[in-house]
Amino acid sequence: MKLTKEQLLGFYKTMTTIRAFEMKAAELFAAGQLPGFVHLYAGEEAVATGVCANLEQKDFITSTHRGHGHLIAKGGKIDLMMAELFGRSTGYCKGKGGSMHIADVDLGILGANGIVGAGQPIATGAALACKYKKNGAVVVCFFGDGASNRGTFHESLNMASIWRLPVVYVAENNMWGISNNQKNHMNVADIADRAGAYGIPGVAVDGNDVIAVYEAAAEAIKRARSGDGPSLIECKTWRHRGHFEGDPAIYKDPKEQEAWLKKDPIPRLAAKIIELKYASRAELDKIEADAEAEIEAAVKFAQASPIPSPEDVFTDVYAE
Amino acid sequence: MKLTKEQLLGFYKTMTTIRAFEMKAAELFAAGQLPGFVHLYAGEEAVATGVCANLEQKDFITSTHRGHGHLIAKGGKIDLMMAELFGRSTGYCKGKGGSMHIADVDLGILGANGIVGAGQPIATGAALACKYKKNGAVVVCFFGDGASNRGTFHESLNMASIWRLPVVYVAENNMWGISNNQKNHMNVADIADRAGAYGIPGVAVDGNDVIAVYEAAAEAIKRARSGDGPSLIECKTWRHRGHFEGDPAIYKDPKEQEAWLKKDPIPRLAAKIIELKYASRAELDKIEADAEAEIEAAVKFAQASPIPSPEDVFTDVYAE
Amino acid sequence: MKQMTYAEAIRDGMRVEMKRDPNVLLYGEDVGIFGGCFGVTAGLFEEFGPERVIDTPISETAIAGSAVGAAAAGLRPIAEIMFIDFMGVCMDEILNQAAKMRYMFGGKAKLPMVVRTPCGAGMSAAAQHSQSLEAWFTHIPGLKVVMPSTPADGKGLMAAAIRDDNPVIFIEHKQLLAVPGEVPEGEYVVPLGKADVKREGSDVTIIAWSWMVQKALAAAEALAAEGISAEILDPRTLVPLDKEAILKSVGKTNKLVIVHEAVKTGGFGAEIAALVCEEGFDLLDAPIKRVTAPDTPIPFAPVLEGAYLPNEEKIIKAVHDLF
Amino acid sequence: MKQMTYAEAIRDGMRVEMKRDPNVLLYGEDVGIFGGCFGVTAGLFEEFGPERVIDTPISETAIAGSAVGAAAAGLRPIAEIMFIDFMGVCMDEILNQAAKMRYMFGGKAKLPMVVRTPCGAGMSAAAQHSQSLEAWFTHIPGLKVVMPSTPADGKGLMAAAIRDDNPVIFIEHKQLLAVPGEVPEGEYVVPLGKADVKREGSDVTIIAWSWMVQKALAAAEALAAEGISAEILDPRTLVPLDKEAILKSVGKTNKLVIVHEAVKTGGFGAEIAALVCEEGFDLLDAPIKRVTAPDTPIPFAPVLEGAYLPNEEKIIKAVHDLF
Ligand SMILES: Cc1ncc(C[n+]2csc(CCOP(=O)(O)OP(=O)(O)O)c2C)c(N)n1
Ligand SMILES: Cc1ncc(C[n+]2csc(CCOP(=O)(O)OP(=O)(O)O)c2C)c(N)n1
Ligand SMILES: [Mg+2]
Ligand SMILES: [Mg+2]
Repeated sequence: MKLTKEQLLGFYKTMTTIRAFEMKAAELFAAGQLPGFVHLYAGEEAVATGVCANLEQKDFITSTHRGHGHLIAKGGKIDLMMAELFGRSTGYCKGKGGSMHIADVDLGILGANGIVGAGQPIATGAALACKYKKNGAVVVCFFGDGASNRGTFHESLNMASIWRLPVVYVAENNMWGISNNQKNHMNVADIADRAGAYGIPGVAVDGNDVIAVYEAAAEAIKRARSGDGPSLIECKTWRHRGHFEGDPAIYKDPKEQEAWLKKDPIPRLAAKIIELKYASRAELDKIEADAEAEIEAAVKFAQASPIPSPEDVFTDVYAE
Repeated sequence: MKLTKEQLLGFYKTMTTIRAFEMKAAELFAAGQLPGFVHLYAGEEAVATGVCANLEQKDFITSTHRGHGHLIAKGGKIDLMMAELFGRSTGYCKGKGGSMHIADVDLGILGANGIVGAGQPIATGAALACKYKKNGAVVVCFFGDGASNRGTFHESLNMASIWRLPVVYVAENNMWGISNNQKNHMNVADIADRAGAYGIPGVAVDGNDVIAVYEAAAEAIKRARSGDGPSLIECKTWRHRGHFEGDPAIYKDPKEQEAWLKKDPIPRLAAKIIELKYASRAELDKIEADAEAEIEAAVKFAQASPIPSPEDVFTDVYAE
Repeated sequence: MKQMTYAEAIRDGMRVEMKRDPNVLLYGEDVGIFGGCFGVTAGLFEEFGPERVIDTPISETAIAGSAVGAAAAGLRPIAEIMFIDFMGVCMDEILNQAAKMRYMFGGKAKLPMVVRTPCGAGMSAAAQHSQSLEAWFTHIPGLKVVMPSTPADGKGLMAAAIRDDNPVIFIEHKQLLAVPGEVPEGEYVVPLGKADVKREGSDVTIIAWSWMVQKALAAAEALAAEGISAEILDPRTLVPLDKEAILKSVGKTNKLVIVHEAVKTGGFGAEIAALVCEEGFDLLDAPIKRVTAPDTPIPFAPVLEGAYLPNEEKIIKAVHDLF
Repeated sequence: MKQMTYAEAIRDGMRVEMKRDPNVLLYGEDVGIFGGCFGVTAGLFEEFGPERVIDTPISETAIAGSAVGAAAAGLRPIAEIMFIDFMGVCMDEILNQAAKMRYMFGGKAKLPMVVRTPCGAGMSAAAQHSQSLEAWFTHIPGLKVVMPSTPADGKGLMAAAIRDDNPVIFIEHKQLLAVPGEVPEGEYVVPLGKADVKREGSDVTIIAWSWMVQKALAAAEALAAEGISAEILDPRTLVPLDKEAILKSVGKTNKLVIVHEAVKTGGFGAEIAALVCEEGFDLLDAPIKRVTAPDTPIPFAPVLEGAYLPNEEKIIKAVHDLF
């Protein structure tokens, strides 16, 4: 599969935007400006980016507690996301959800989710709706290696398989569920191999190579869209930071951390782009700088936004 | 593996006892003598028999809603079982449990269970206890093809695998979860293949061949007992009757039913025994007649037993 | 009006709504040709076909969770959980997804979904197939909780539940399924949140729902013979709860007995008692009595289950205690 | 006596019991070298090793279900569920297995197991990480439900929970973890089922548990300044519930305010109100007030969460309403 200049530069823009968002969130959290739990996607940008580049607006995703990257890659609005992190009433959830619950149903983003694995059946149900409505839409379900051990994984993949639902399950294997390493939480090297239990295709790819992710996702999404049912894609990656901000991640081997930092997906893509002569280093720097500027603007927007008023507690419980 | 005469005749006795118990229960249910739900094991006797023949008293099993066969095979007392079906105070559960909750913890029988799949984590935990206590005991977990789709299956097998627990998961694939055929509830031919998702051995055997079951179980139980961790055994079988008594099973293809009735595990074993000249037809008939007599005696015991008194409702909620 | 059983009426409610709105579909274990464990969905598979009446694997977590996803993506699913006892298997989906999604998203999602499930004892199905767990769902803001006691209410509340844009837990009582009654034909909607006086009275208010309405009505008959006039109030939906109707009735009778089949501690009867004690204290001239199951699991043997269940005599006794 | 935080005291309770009985072991997500999401188990892995302090996969169903099996097979497991909000994932194991096994088996099983789990809001953790779900567990006969409010109670009740032969749901409040207090050293057991008067008073009884005891004590201070003497009663265990202590205190003050952090409808406050209204009606000279969270999911933004939570002012206002 030959990717165009526009595609690769688009990936670069998305990935640097996610990175800039996350590093800013880290900084703001450390400065005590963001309440609650904040789980960052830094290091894993290639996954959301490569997958979501295959999606249209009508398609759906379900995300996780580590959701900023998915949301940005699916087209989520940076300023509304940032305002939500700050708990402002201009935020995506009017300050009611916070980082773990950002959603944009109109963009097909069925929410970050604070419950590990909960997105799996939700994605399955959204795929049932797509199939039933015959609207050509597909669903992508993101989740972690840890979530691959939840019962929801099993029930969802089985259900999607027997009903041939248009859904792609994307296991983001960053090798950790908080402090628990994959080698202690499962006895198989590749989560992708679990696809065999459901009679669906499963493939493991280098999750730090956005092109590999894009290609695997393209195939799976095409399969889903053409009515040939679900797939499982495992993307091997690494989270650069602690589980949540504030976690010093003492359980990580510093050597392994260092080795993975060298596999950072962003410089890797930059090198590829430069090699292909799609852009110069300076042009890439400009993309990064623009991303940072967009994030700065979002922070300004958030900080200038009103905080909710106490009575807002009572609204939005029920639809009329 | 060469099985002795005693072994095969022992299997025959167990299987005919189970069958006699079940046919009597069917008769009693039809006559309105047994309250509640009654799920019969007729046709599947080779599974419990072949597996449990490898177990010692200290070993544990978890059973299902279709539990009579497992309980008998693990040494459960027929009269106490029958009295429980009648809801008498001499029953295993003093009439509080009924068919779906018979247990004998002293015999390692951790209960029939009305919740499909619930035995899977319970067995896993019992195996953790066995491993921790280093008492050489193992655990066998029985469950159906339908239960293989529950999240408990996934979480339990994964946990047992990473902790190398002494447990054998026995999937009794009778091809139906109530009215839902395996081809509609899973997209793989062999449940045994799901073992690969956990890095444990999985094998599918003819569940109507008690010797095949015995041998597969022997290997898996040996593995468990020697500290080499869990296995999954799938036994392909067929329930002769409806899901529960009273179910006319209209969803079954009569031809398929007929074909399976021909594969009845009891005549098959009889033929084998006769072929090996371990016993004559008349001797086998005697075993059967003895089994039937034992069941009759159990029915008499049950019918002569007192019904519980209303105040018994309040006891046994908490241990002191 | 047509004579129908409770089961037929609920089915009719589903059928009419499925005809009315192609986005309504029904799925669960054995809801297809088997017609559901208790026959409530019988015939719907034949009528609407396998795309709209779908048998699922034994995967309650995925059933409930997928209903959330399907509803968020534009359908109006009806998911059946075969026994309310199995709701424990999918409580996370109910508690943390269905009930909270709209709020967490700042009001930007609608979840028009119904979870149908049968409750109740009385058939010697023992501790894991006989429970009444409605109180749990009332303690989860974001859900509505419906418990019809008659065929007509079953049909009309089902229609309302399907049309509602929120997740509704619709609890059918196994002992009522075969009970007949007059039911309006065609489209028929009973609004959620409106209690129904099932019998007028002036001396004592008995609040009961689901199967217990029948027990309360029987008790009221017997009490009438002794000269005690009992008003039977059926809230029909526990959430939203018709507080006005409750306070109005207690204001009239000044005495309250609450009857439910669930175990006593933490049952929804406590909520009603607390409500009346908080907002209608001056209306009361006697303690509020609760007639409920005891705090034990549900036993198997008929004699034990009989002793366990609330019944006419226990209700009468509670009323007598107030006079 | 030693100065310890609530988290340290609970840990000490576990440590002492683990030393005392080799059959006690602890497992859950990240309870090992990570020390638990809130640090409560810190150091236990180092002290007792990987056979007794075990990190699990993210599999709450298997965690709770395996605790049932381990207990039935002779261990005394302590299973940690990282947030009470995740109990929905393993409710079947709690509801249908742990709570009922003994009864269903006719009294022939013992399940000495503790499920530890943190509850509560106050850290902007939003709707899925902040709940107070104790009422559910009180509605399941066969369970005991423990909610300590002080370090000493945390230690002593933990010991009692571990020694108890029944499944115990042990609920720790996140906002209390860092709160210090005097704690007896070595073996120390606070029996389950005994309420504690946290402050004596004569004008009004305030029943509160867990974090809300602190709020109630603060309110009592302020009320004392106005001349209202509030008695603060902490039930400490909701099941078994110390009814005598409750009726005794209400008998003294004739006024009752109940404070809990859970949402109002179906909260355990309703059970206490219903109990007093049923068994202590004549003791009351005013309505029973409940100070609780509103019937909404828990919002994220600090200002919203602040508005959501019960606090000193809301308690004081409720008390004022009674005078
Ligand atoms: C059902 C459930 N169990 C536990 C948690 C606590 N928790 C939050 S994130 C997390 C680790 C998730 O690991 P993984 O799925 O690999 O995702 P990652 O954090 O690595 O992106 C855990 C245990 C939760 N939120 N939900
Ligand atoms: C969690 C749960 N879901 C559904 C049921 C209802 N139910 C009882 S048995 C059964 C079918 C079980 O099929 P399988 O596991 O194959 O066992 P079999 O009956 O064939 O022995 C179902 C759906 C249940 N008891 N528990
Ligand atoms: Mg991970
Ligand atoms: Mg089966």
